[in-house]
Amino acid sequence: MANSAVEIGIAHAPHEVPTSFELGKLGMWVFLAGETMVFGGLMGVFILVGISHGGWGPDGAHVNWLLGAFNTLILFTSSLTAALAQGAARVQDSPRAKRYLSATALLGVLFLVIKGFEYAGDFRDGFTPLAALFWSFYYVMTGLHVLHLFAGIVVLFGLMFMVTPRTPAGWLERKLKYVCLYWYFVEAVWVFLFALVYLAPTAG
Amino acid sequence: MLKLIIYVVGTIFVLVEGTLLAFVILYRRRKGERAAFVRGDSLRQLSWVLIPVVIVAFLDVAIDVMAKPVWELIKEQSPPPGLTVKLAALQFGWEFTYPGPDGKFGTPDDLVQTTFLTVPAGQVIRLLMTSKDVIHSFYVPQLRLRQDIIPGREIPAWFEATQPGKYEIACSQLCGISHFAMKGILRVLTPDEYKQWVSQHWPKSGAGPGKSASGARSSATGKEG
Amino acid sequence: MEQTEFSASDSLKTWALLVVLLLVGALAVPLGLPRSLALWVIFAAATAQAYVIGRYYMRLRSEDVLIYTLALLPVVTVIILAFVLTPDVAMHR
Amino acid sequence: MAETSPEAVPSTEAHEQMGFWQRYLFSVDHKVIGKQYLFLGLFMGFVGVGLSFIFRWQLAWPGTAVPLWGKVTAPQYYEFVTMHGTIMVFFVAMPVLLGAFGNFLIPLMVGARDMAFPRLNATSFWTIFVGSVLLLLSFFVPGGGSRAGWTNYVPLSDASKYLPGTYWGGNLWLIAVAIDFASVLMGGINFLTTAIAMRAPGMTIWRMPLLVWEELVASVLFMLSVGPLIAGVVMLLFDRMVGTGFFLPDKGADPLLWQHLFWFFGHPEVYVVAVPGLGIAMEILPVFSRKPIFGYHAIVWSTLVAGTLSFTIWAHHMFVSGMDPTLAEPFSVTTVAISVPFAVILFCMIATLWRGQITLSTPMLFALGALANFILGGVTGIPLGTDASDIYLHDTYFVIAHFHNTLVPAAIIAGFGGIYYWFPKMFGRMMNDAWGKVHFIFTWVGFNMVFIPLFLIGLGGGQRRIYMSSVYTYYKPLQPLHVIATIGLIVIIVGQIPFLVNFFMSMFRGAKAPANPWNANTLEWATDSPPPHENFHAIPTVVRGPYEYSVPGMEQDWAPQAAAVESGAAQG
Repeated sequence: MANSAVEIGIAHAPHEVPTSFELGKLGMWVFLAGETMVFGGLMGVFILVGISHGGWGPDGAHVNWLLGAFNTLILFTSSLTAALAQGAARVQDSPRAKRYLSATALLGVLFLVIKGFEYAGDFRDGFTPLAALFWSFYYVMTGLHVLHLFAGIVVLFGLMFMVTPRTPAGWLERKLKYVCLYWYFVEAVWVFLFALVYLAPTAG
Repeated sequence: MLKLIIYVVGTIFVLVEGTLLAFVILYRRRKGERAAFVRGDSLRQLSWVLIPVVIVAFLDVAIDVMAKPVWELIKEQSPPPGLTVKLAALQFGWEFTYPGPDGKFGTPDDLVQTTFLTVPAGQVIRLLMTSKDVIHSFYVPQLRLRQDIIPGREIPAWFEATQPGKYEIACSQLCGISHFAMKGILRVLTPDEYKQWVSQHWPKSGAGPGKSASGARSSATGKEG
Repeated sequence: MEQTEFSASDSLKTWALLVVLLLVGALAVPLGLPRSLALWVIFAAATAQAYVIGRYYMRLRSEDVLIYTLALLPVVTVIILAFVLTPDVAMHR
Repeated sequence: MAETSPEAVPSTEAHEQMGFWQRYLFSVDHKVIGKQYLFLGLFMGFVGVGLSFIFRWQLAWPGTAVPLWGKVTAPQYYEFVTMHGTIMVFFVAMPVLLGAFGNFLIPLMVGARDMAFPRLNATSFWTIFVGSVLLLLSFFVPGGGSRAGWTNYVPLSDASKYLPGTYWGGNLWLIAVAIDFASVLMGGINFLTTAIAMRAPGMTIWRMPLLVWEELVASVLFMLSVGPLIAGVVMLLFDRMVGTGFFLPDKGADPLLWQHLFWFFGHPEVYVVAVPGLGIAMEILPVFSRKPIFGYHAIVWSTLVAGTLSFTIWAHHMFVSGMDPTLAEPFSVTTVAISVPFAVILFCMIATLWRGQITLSTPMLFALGALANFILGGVTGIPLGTDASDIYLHDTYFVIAHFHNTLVPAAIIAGFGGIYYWFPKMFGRMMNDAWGKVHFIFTWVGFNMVFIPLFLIGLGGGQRRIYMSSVYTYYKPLQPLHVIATIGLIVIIVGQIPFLVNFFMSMFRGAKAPANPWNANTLEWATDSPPPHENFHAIPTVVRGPYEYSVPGMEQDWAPQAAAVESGAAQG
């Protein structure tokens, strides 16, 4: 999404029209609105089908919520480092921003590794996507989330690769504004997924 | 009911298209004339649009109000049936299960008929419809009755045929390659013929299936819809 | 757009808040609360977490109305969708 | 325009230095991408119409050999019906109305140099291109393409056992459609961002041309409606390829869920197509009536209301589907209620003609034809949206005729109008007006010859998707109507020959177009035809609304939106 039109957009000033929106940020919000509908629709369906089956019963009780909780903690921490990276980029401290960013990306990788072990454990215990409707949902929902996280990690690494000492000031700050927005969104999605597929089926 | 709606919307249609055509003809470009400068943003000018809109809205409401009892009659209520038949749709055919003289399903005197649904005229027939594979739809054009049949649900429907005769049953939800050939026959018999039919299929018992039911409704509406 | 700067200590505070909320939600499981109460706690905690993320990390607290609309419109739509589907999908059995 | 900063001067030179590939194939210029979309849409359109020719022939003369094709088997019939619907809605209407006109016109109309994210824009086109290729490919995979209907109802579409042999056809259908959705979502991001944040100075939202408004509403509707269906498509793909049972009733799932997800998207989708089509007509009508559009604000607000309402009416596609019948009544009310905002829009469009100075040029004819048929499509929606009468009319040709009368005027007829109207801007040359009128007469007369008989067939109870109508005796009296309809289709197809010749001849041989051939106001006419690489020599300043025609006291009967400095280029 990086492009020269960002600069062109700024070149329009002075404006009679209040268009102080940063294009990247605005575009990202539109994108996230669409994404919300995808995840929201999936979660809504999950809830409704769950109700129609009278809860998920024993199928859902095997999910490893402790690992899930630990993964939530990892994502929270990754967002913290992302926020710190944004702070560093704002004061034009690219090296520090890069360090924080790599922490964010590595925490993302850690999340995926733990998720991988979790999937392997589920498979070992016979909980494949075909085991029950709950597990079908479980894999589709978390799988979709994993894909999003993976995309985020790729973008973060790409961003770190692109920042060189010659990068113009403010470039990283602008990019981070919407890349981090995406990261936080993926995190917010996870919060609901965690509640829906980990906590709710095991509670009570 | 349907006719009424068609008349109402038909009138709207003719009026609107007529206006459109009249405007196109009336206001063809003439040399040296200028078009009127009408923005149509003031309420006064907009009222030329809003008044027809209000009329349309009123007719809409009227149609809905009139449609409500019809819908309720067909889909939400079920008059006491003279005969209940279980219907199973499958790729590509129909299976009708009669409860037999005892009026209960799942007993040995149940009768399964394929393709042919035989019913007495002038009685309310209740169908309990299930599907064995994909979505089908029970459609009898002459009765104006249509109801989709969803696998995993038992869907009720009812009808009352007043005229004896043979009617076609069609599937009206795409259900596979031979969807078009998924034809059944609805045989509506006069009460006497029907008695004969019953005694052929259940020779032992005197009573027809569901004979004890609370009797046929006198048919005021005639057909559905 | 940002009238307020978001400092490192703010980030840390947000993180701590999130962790506390995570504990609140997750503890509903081992504590063995009654199921309906546990569900309330879990989803209240999740909503609160999403709110904190949105408000502080995604900077919604200093955003324009338009961004708010963009963020809330899909949420509202999904909720409406779920509610309208409830009688048919969830209740028919 | 003295305040325009120097770095905003268009870099035409840089553009000239690009190679052919960069300039025409992998271009990030919104104008080139718009044309790419147009060509893709036209090509897919001809594929779709060709398919319809084959199955319409089968409908009119069942069992006889179709010219240029041969006999149609039942699997082929269902394959073609499915593909016709899919192609026409997802790969013709959306690429042409959103992709082509949206891409080409939004930046020009709001006075921007390009889309907000040009590379995303190019990605969007190449994504839908891949989707189209995959969909066409599905004709050639073993077993052929999907036969489950364009609505792809489960469980028919869910497992190969119900439709033997279409394993890959069904999978490719799902993948192609998902790719198409992703592409349109990317386009929507661009549309919204560009129109919100990149407007020229003075271009307030109440000065935006209506087409921009309509494209925006369409993008928002799409963005908000497609998500759950994307989730559904992923779930269905899992069902087919992994073996899960999200939609399989024998695994405890509910097949109605797919219908809900599909139509929750499907109905807003209808407006995603219809609303920009009307927007094109709204651009053309004032220009050729030399009058301001009637009730600009009323139209915008009605569109917004209709867009909002469109999320509350989807279950009218499902009245007889076996869903909870109590659900039908509120949906019936909302459905019929949506006719109110649309009535406002259509009456405003008609009122625009009132006391105008109408020139019946080709674009105007197409706009009027679209308007006339859209009204027919609108009023026939009322019996379908009323739950009681829908019991009878559902899944008959009445439905077919109804939605063709809404989508074809919007996507095809208004789309053709748009092509004739903006062709000078796109290619810098004029199209032949006389042949355009011939094209219009054939298209419009043919179209009505197809679909007015279909209304009657539907009223007679004739079902859709019947491969061999001779199976049913009740169908016999309806059969001649099918013959008329098929002849109508042949008229349409014959009528496209002058269009194609005209289109390609004019592209190279047509008279050079002036910057503003129609004496129109909106910003795209304030720059050269075709526009330079970054659209404007200097970003114009907008001083008035888009439809100020025949302003009293002005010498000329049009008043361009751009300030006088730019109008130097606009001497028509």
